[in-house]
Amino acid sequence: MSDAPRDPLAGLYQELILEHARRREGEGAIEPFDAERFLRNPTCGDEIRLRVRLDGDAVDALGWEGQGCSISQASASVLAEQAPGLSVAEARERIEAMRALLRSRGGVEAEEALLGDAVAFAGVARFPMRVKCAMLAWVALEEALTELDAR
Amino acid sequence: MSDAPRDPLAGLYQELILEHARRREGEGAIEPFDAERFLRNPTCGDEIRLRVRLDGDAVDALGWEGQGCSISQASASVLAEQAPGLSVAEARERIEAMRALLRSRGGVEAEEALLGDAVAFAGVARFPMRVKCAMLAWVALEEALTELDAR
Amino acid sequence: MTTTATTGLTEERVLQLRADFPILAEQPAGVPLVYLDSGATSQQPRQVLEAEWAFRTRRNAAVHRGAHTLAALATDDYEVARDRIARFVGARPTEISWAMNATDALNTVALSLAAANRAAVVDPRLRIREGDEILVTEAEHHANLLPWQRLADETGATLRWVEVDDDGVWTADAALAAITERTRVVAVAHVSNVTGLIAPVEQLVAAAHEAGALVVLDACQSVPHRPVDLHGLGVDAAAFSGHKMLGPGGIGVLYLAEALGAALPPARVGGSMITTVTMTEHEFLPAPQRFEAGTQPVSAIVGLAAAVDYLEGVGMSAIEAHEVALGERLALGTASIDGVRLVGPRPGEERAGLASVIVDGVHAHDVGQLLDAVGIAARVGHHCAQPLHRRLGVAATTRASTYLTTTEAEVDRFLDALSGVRAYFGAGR
Amino acid sequence: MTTTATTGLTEERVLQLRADFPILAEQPAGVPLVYLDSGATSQQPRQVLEAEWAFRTRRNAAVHRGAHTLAALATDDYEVARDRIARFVGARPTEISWAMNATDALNTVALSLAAANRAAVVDPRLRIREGDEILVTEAEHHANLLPWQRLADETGATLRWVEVDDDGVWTADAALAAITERTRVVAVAHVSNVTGLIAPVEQLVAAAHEAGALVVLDACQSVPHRPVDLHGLGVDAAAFSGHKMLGPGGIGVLYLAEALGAALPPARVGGSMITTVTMTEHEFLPAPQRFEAGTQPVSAIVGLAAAVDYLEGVGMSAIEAHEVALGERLALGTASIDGVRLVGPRPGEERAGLASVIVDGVHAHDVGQLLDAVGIAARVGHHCAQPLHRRLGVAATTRASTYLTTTEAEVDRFLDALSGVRAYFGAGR
Ligand SMILES: Cc1ncc(COP(=O)(O)O)c(C=O)c1O
Ligand SMILES: Cc1ncc(COP(=O)(O)O)c(C=O)c1O
Repeated sequence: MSDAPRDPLAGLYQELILEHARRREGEGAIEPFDAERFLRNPTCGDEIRLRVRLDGDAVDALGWEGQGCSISQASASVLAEQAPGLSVAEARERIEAMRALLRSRGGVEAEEALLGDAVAFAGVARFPMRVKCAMLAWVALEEALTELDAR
Repeated sequence: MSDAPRDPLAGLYQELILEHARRREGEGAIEPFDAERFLRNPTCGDEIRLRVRLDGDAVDALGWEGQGCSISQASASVLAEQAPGLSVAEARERIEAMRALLRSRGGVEAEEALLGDAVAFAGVARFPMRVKCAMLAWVALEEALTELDAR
Repeated sequence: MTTTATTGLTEERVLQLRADFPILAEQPAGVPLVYLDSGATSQQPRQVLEAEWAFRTRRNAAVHRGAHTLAALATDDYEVARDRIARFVGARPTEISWAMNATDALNTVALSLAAANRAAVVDPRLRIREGDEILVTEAEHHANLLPWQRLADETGATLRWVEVDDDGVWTADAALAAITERTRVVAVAHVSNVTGLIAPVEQLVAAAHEAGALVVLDACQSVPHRPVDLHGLGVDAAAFSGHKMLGPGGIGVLYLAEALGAALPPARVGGSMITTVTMTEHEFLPAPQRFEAGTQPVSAIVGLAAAVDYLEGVGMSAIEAHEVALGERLALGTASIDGVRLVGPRPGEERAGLASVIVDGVHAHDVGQLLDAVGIAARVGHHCAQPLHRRLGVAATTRASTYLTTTEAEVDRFLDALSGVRAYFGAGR
Repeated sequence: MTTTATTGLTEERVLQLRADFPILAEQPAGVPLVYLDSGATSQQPRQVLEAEWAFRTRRNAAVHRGAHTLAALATDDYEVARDRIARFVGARPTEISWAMNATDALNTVALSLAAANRAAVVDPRLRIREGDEILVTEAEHHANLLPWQRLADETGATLRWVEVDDDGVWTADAALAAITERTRVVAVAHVSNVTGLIAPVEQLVAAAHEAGALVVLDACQSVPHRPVDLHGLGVDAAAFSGHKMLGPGGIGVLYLAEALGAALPPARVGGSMITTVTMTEHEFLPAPQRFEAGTQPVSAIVGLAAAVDYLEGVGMSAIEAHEVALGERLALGTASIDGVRLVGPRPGEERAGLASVIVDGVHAHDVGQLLDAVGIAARVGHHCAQPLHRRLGVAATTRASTYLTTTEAEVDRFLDALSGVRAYFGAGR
């Protein structure tokens, strides 16, 4: 706990995160779509509007618009890259794994196989104030899927 | 300051005060009267309704009704005993002397000549919370006289 | 007589606890202090002061919305404290928000209900109209009376009250009979700060909810002194003050049951409780943040959490048993002094650990002065319950209130001093 | 560049002062702390903590209406503290009452005005009707915006605002032009917490009073940092927070000029602020007690008085000069970094000791994170001023705010770190 690393930011802003924050994979409002969620992190003002389209039981397309810190934007980008093609159940499993990773405070070994590039966010776990940023898009997708389940 | 007396109440409840608190000199609503004041000490709830009648420039009669601690009742009684016969200026002077005595925190020598029995209240000066009790009737008379002056 | 040793606190334990309270070693009146005024404000153990000192010298920062580490640490402490305090009263953290004191918390409920009723669309659960009734008791503290007088005024509702008898006591039957379909709010003290009467909260809640009324509990004199489970009681709102439960001043706690917290508009508006603000509009966060406008008393909240830790370390049931025994000792003792009239439940009847008395022929302020002269800090006055005192036929009473640090010997010193009061002032001569 | 040595504080003096602040020696992020977040909450010197500790361990009791010595001592400390704080801002003690924070104090004014306007007979000085106007600026903190939005809503008045330019700055001319005979309230921040702009209060007061309007001053960012004479300024009400001026949290100060204090009904009702209470009616004490329902944060008030002593010991003019120099250093320094946009007055123009900036291509939260990594605690976000940020075209800015303990070296470390931000995040690539 008191072993402060020499560069406390090492591990937070992985090159992959910065790169995704610039790339903004999946940015844009897809048409048509099955569900849309607008989420806002009132603490810091990060916002996302996320749309998802299903093809049977699988995610067909995912698009988002939003603004916020590089963590929140990169995590939306990574999600948009990964989600298409996953079954709804697989998507939920991945969201859960992401949540576990982020909440671990560094204690959980990242499930690289399951999370792919998203393991780059492992470093966020040591910065509790940023966990909500990294989860924002993922929670938006989770809520959208729940809404679709309820239909 | 730190020299706590052995009986900290010595000096507060002089026998004369307890005696006046029982005697309640001047209690009652005089008729006719020139001015009336109702005063209340919100801190402790002491109340007094005081009436005064003048004869030319002198206090002719003073009557009061009220309830409160022995200090406030005794001081009304002492005032009622002393006031009749005083000129308005003399009454004001005596009220001022009483105020000086009570606010002195023990530092001022009581003007016995001027205050008569009221010097019994000298001990109150060491109990700042009780000063208002001891002044209640006197302030009521002061305000009544001011009201008459203004007419 | 009940002995405190079995289920309460042993004398040894009490003496041990007293060592944690620096002020109890003071001699403000030049003699050892017998502090019997915890009902007004309690004293603070070292542990509370140290928790605050540590927070302020190591982790102090504005909470939430801070990106820097210090702000993260402060936020952590703040939310951990909320969890801690919520758990203490059997509530969810989201049901707990902060106020300046209990008075403020009770005002918030009444002001928010007034605001809800001025809205274009009124939530039917919150609706209060002309002909509706707000029910209190004649024994309420002004803090749990004036806000309801004002709400009644503003909404056109009628304020009704359960009357007390010559001892200042009201009955469950009378209260239950007063709850009708017109009742919209029942606001009552869990424990009276003057009589020590304990309200039959479960019965009131059942009847009030049956009638569709909200129950607001003034828990100022219960939460500090006995185990309280707000979910178990089922009240809709509750208020208590940190300074009466070993905590610092400047922190009141407002409990709003989830449903009510979601429905009530906030009384205060400003920063940290909004989502979006434009020059013409604003939207609120959900509870509890909605009720927390501006910078909250974080250090006091941390101190209150430490107070809760301390209380639970001792054990609330043990504290309750200890004080109930002392309350009975006070009741029995005062009732047996000639010319002293005990207010509230009779000896042998249920009462909290306090007693108020009327000394025939001696004004309460004179009683208090004489007690103070021998080091006893008791409270004299109307205890912010003028209607009750008017009913009792006096302007003021003298109250001794106990806490976990009070010893039997202190109660006996009070009883002893009280016995001498009438003689000193020559009452009855 | 202005040197702080002549009229402000020498470096030696600042280092000496820093030794009084235990938290400044902490390393929350694992590196020495550079605390540039006093605008959100300030840190407390030992002297404040010790004053509170002494009060709580030696003189703590419920104030007023107590007959015992401890209560008399506590009451003494309480009223002496009120005198002290009143004198600090050039007010009479009877014009000072307490709140939970400045937000609460501002809400009290607005809520009380709303209540006054619901009364059967409305004091003409307080009357606000449809067609009347309440004037604020586009740069206000939410605490000085939302209460007025709500008051406008409730009274049917129109909320008007003075617009800011691309830098977030408004002018005296625009403000004066916006004051008309319809204006009933002008509510404005003395110093902006985002831009550091200093309001032309005397001019506004003259124009507002000419128009028959009240002036409410949000003094949160002025009273802690520069000499403020409320009587001299002539405002009708003012609010500030203890936690921004070396004092503890949980204490806000409400100034109500004598005439307004006498006319306004209280927002909160309860104990200790009444004369007579029956089951159907209540009468209030005069100000300031009328505005102090329930147990006040006495220890925090005592702590705030100690903070005021500390500030005056250093000298408010010296503090002002010190911070103005640091503010100028911040303005000059940030304005000369490529891709960094300074908000508020331009370098060389009058500004308080703070600066907010926008870093092109990097979100403020990322800026804050990088600063934190090198030990700099700055604030990022909308600083409770969303409308201003919307006008600036960003969701968030990064703010560095100074105080009497801030050194030039700290400002330089901030400027240095800020220079590296865009490169780190690859902005502009
Ligand atoms: C200009 C201004 N007004 C009002 C406030 C609100 O102060 P508080 O949060 O102490 O109520 C602040 C501080 O955040 C401020 O800077
Ligand atoms: C029963 C009761 N209700 C309300 C209050 C008011 O509490 P506070 O002064 O902390 O707001 C008190 C304490 O004085 C009390 O005893």
